[in-house]
Amino acid sequence: MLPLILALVVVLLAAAVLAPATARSAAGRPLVYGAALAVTAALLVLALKALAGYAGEAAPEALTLPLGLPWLGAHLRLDALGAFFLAVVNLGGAAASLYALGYGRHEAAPHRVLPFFPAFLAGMNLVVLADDAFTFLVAWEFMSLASWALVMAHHRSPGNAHAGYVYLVMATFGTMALLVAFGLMAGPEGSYAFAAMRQASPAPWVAGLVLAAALVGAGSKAGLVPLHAWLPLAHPAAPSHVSALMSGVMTKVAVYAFVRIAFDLLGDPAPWWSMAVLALGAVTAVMGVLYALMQHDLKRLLAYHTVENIGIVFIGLGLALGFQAAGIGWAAALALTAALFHVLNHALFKSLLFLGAGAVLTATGQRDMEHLGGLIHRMPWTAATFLVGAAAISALPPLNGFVSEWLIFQAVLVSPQLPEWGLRFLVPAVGAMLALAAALAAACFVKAFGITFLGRPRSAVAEHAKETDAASLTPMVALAALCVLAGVVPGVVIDGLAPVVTGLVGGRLPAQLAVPWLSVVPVADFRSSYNGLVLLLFVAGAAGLTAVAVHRLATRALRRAPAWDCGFPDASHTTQYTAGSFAQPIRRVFGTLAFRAHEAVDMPAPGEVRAARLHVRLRDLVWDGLYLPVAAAVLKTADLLNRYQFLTIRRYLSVVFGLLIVLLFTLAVWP
Amino acid sequence: MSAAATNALVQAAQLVLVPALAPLLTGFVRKVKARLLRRRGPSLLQPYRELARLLRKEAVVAENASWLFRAAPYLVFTAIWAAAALVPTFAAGLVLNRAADLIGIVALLGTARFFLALAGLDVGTSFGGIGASREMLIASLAEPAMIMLVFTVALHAGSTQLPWVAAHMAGAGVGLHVSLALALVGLLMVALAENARIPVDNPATHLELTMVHEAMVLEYSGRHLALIEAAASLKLLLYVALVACVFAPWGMAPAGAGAAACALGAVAFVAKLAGAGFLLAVFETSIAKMRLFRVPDFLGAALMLGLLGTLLLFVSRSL
Amino acid sequence: MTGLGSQALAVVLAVPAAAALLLALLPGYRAAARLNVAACLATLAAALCLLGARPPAGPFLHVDDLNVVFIVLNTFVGFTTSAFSAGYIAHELETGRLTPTYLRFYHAMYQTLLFAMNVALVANNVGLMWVAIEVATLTTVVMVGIYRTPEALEAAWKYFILGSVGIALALFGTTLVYLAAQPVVGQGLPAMAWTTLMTRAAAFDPALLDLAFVFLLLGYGTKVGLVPLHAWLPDAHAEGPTPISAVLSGLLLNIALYALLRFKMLLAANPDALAPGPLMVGLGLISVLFAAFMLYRRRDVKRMFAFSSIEHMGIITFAFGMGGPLANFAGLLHMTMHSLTKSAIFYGVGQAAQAKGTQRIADIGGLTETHPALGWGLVAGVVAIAGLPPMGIFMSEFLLVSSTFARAPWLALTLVAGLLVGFGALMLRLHSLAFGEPTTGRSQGDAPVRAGRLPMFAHLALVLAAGIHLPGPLTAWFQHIAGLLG
Amino acid sequence: MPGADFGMVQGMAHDLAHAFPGGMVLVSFLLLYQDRMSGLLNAFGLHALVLALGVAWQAWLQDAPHLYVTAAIALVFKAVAIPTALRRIVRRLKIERTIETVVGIGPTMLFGMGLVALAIVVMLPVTVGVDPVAREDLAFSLSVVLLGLLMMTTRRNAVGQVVGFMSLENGLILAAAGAKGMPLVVEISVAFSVLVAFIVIGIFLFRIRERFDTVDVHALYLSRGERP
Repeated sequence: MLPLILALVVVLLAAAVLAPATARSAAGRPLVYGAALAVTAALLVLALKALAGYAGEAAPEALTLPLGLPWLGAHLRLDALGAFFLAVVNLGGAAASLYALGYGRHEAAPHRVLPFFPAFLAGMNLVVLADDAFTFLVAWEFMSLASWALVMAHHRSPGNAHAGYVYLVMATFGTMALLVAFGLMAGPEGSYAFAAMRQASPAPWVAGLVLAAALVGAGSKAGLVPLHAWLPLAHPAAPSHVSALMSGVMTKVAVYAFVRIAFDLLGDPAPWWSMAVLALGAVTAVMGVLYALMQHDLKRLLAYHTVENIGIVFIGLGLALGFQAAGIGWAAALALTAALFHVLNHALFKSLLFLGAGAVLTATGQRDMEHLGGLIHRMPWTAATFLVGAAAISALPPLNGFVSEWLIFQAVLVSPQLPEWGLRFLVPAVGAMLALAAALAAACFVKAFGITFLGRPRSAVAEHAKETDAASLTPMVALAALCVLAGVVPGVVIDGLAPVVTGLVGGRLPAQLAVPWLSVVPVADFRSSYNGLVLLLFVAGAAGLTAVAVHRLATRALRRAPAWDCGFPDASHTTQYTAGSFAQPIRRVFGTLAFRAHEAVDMPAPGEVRAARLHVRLRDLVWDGLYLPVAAAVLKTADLLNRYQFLTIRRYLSVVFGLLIVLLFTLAVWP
Repeated sequence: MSAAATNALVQAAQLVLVPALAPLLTGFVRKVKARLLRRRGPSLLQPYRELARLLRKEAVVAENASWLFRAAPYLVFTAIWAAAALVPTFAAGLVLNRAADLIGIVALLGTARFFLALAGLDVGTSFGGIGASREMLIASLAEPAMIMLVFTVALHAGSTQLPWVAAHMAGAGVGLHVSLALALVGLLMVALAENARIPVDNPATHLELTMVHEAMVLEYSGRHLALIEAAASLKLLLYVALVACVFAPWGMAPAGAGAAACALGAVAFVAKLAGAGFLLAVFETSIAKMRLFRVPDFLGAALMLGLLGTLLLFVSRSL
Repeated sequence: MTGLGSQALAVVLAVPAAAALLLALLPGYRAAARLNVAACLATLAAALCLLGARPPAGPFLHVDDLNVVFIVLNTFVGFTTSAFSAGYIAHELETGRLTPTYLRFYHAMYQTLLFAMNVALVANNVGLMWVAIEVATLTTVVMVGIYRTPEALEAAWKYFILGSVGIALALFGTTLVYLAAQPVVGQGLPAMAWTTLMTRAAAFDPALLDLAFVFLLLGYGTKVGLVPLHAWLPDAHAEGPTPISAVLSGLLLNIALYALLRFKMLLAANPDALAPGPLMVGLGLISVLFAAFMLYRRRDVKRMFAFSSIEHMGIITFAFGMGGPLANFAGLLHMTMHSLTKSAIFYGVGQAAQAKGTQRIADIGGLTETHPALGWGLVAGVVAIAGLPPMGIFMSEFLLVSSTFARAPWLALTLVAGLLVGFGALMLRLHSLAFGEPTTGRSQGDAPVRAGRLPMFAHLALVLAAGIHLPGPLTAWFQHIAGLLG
Repeated sequence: MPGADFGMVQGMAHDLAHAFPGGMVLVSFLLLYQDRMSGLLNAFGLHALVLALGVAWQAWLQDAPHLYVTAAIALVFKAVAIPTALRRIVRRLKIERTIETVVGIGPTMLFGMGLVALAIVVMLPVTVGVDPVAREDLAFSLSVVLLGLLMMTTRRNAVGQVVGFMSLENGLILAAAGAKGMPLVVEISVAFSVLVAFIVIGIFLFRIRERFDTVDVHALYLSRGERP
């Protein structure tokens, strides 16, 4: 199967190479995106097939190509973990490609998008397949480069150029960190093949360094706080279908990198690893959602939610590490399943949401929620699918987002069995932060959906928006359906993940499809269980019945009238709540702590005829405290050294002379 | 009669009983409050009458309201109904208790709130906005607190399934635990916030700037409003049932018990409701509503109680 | 077979020499440019023959695994550069920056330079190599000053003086090496021939070798452009004609480094000699860090890439200083990849500067909009030079950093920090060069001829190919040399 | 080697072989001491002369005829041609007759002493393998080289620096000649003469009056916008 997969990836690369030729012609878009769609769909099928095979204890496939390092070759391998992420990658890829068939029509600079889109997909696929450090890093950085080029597609706007720059530098920083990790694992004689690394058992401190490096490397790509700074800049800057890929899929590839290193290559974890990962994950989750609440740019808000969800995933991974260190296999399996499940879920609903945002963007040309509103009337389908996505990401039953977070909570509840006191105390606190993040996410998406799609239009463009084309809608509907499906019959996903989890932590969850009524029973019957199907049927059925009953037995009379609004209805759309005003209470509560938020009201004196203004200043503490100082230090050093460039020749000669004398002297006094 | 069948029956009974009793509880609380204020107050059945009246009235909907606005009341009501149907009231054996554990119940309430808040934003009035944004603020603090309390209880009982929790609590093994006491206090605080009671919110006020829940549903009328009112009282009953089930599971009929036990359980439950309603009324009349931005401190305290509860639990466990 | 080899070697040396004389006499720049290209092509062909057939080592000339690679590289880049310069020069004439008389001189000097570099590479004699490198330096000095603007003259003069001192120090080192060899090998030519030196090195007086290496490192290090001996390099690159900048960065630095390598091999072959590693590692690291920071304040595009050359020379020196099969392999690979990539970048930069009529980075903007092929080519080049995959430099940096980490984490961390700092600067400038609002620039004359673009893409294609798949023989040669380098 | 009374010749040979390099070091100090242009050029002529003698002596000692060529070059080119050329340049370009030094003569001399000491300390232990003549020869030539560099870095005038460079390079030739049987010495000395010629011509062509960097570097970078 692996050769076939490779062939498909090569097709993607070929499409990337041929794209520039067709990019400017009308045929270019359908050709490239059509090819991408076909390939990713095929890859998705193959990946699922492989995953099913591994459930049947099939051995992982591997092969070596005469590429890359001459004496090593390019090792490729497809195991359960790889297959799962391959499926995630190509699911998102297929959705984005299909969407782009329609969305691409509005692209201003197709020649800057078409060549890099398939390359990006190919890069992500290769990362998941790579089985030696060199191939992995090549694929990894290739992925970064392609996505950077896509971010720079609309390079005219200065914001994007800055975004691209920060992104590329951070990406390379991450690559370097991964390089460090691999270098430490490979040892001086450079055994770069993953197989060799699995065999090697590094010293504890080396392993610790590797984990730290992996956390930095993968985290900077996934968007862990404080390495997230590039993400909310870069993801929105790209065309929407690319944003969907970057947020929904590429961050997952980063998660894959961490899982591969921490669980597969690195051997037995130490307890403090899980503390580090847990703490980072929790901080990331809460900070991410708080950042998101402060945004009124729709796509940036979504990007910050990616940060939040990555935090949730890492909480799951941290728990898994902790349980594995304590040797509680089944609990580790539970936590890891939860994390991977959330990976899939986030890929589903974040892609969906970004596609929706793209639809809004094409329909109105607006990303700023303050200029949107009332779109539910103009774009019913987009609104409906976006609503599903919003409910899913807010972890509301019976949708998929809830299931994974519920599983993580179940894992948190196992914490008393952990031996370390530190972890015992940390885990419940992390659970609280997770709950806080989930609740805030709900608030944030009430804002996102309510301000964008509900209420009255806040601008002419929003008033005359048109529903997007079918090609764009199809993937959104499909993703929404998948969100519901994964929430209603989570057993399928959990059982599908079983081989992956077994391969990594030894244990696995009990087979869920055997449980009556498709309930989910992660640990034991008496402990906890959940059944999304029943909830869905009950709520839907009961709601329908109630509606029918009320309409029948009571009245169905309905009168349309102006809004009541306590008797003071105002026609002007400016009287509505805005995104900013919606977030104001939360800003008041959390903002001072998280953003040094500062509000100043500029109230005109009585009799003065000008609008009162509310100025809000938010500082990004991470940016101020970490990135700006580093940049300043670098520039200062540059200025300092720059003086050396303006000496006279005689002084340069003196430098040479001095160096010579120093060397001779050392040689003279050398023992 | 097989256990499954009895469970099904019990479940059915509960499905009917819960919405039926909810308005009564609300009426009872109002009555007691009026009494405490030396008023005669409306009759216990007044809430039923109001519901009936609203149901018969025609619904007036703003011109620009979307389908969401009209669908929300049904969703909210049924979501809360489902949640309430899953909390053992008079008997533990519920056939549906597999569907959602304690966390699931909390999340169901979250779903209801989510759609209600959206509905508040739908018409695009300032009051709807105020209500929605404040509601979400309170929720974003109340939910984590609730989850922490759930943790305390669940870690204690080794389960998040309410019947098991109830059984564990009723069992002999449970002494008087500090952590449980903390959990109880915290749960009561969250319950007050979630049900928009004094001191967090005032169900009776229409002074715009102080109201939260009422502002959110300001645009509703007729049958929609009826459903929302019903849902509100249902929610109150749910929390009472929850507290009762976890901290006072006495008299509750165990799974698969006979009719007599169920009847006894029902009586016990009604008694619990009455007691809770009375306490609530006394509390509400004896305390003033707090400013909105004091609410975070209030709920933060609840959250801290929950966290403290879990940690103390570890300590006591390890001793 | 060897007969063919010796003939090829003869051609490699004779053709440039003859061409130099011819071009000095030949008027008319079109014919001259064609002849220039043709001569380079012939040399390249002969060099390629050398790959197959090695001549026997003579007293003065020899070809072995190490220098054969560099001969081919040298002649190849020389050829592509001549092709590029044909177009470049035409434009310079139109804009009147150069006159036909100067052009005649230019072409003659170009061939002389190639000749000198080839001699330096194939020289089997320490003294001969020294002379050749000096000649090469002098020719480049003249070429740098060819525009005769005050800046150009000042740059040439700086280069000349610092270079001469370097040459002097190198000569002293060479004498010391001879003195070390003489008691063992005996007087006369054998005591200066690489072939004999390498075989007998073990018996030399180690202390004398150490002393010699100090002088050689300073002498040839000046040519390599190691900080703090680099002062001449940025100006020389910035002020000369772009083809010369390309040859300087791509080839001359390599030649000097090649000389250093030879001597390092000598020391490596002697067990008691103090390992030159720490010295080279130190200078290399200093160069990387210094150049990385210097990149930030550059406003002249050619000067910026000159500093990037310093950075890469530092990386290579660091690699050889670290030693060990992996690091040495990385160093050799990096040398090759860097000269290909950097010359390609200079081709691109030269055309960009001509297209926009300025070398100020601020005035060159949005190239991907105005000149898509050129712009994207430049992007690819900078991406390659910044060490991003799938280009070849990534492979060497990967090997270097990862192998260093297992041995000396702190050194590796410092190196990585330097690389990142440099990367930041390069990308900052790349964004303003290739993207953003296109600038019209102060373009006088028409856009540069298209043919000039071919060499750039040829080089980039090679670098890409090497990054994806390294041909077997090359790997074998490098591994062999890496072993010898110790 | 021809000659009957081997020992005496041997001894005298050694003495002379010491004498010339030692003399060069002395003359280098003399160069450092000069503060007037004319005196400097004369002193340099002397320097080259001593070099020529030394090389010639080495030629006789090693009976290596090609070294006579080197000696001749040194004599004709360095001792006569270059100084006269420089004198004419000084007159033509009206270069001021005093030599501007960076640090005073005294400290320079002291530093020079230190350099000589360093050279000897570095050289002598190193070259045990080599025969004694070459040893001393090397030690002296290294000091000459270092003194030449010192001169280049402490003189502000172009001419002063050129003279420093040429004295440095004399030291190199001395070392090369001292290395027994070293080939290519002639070629090397020729190459160096070319180099020196270039420098002198450069001074003349580019009208570099006072310093190498007479072109105001500061203004120049401003014009390139390189100066921050």
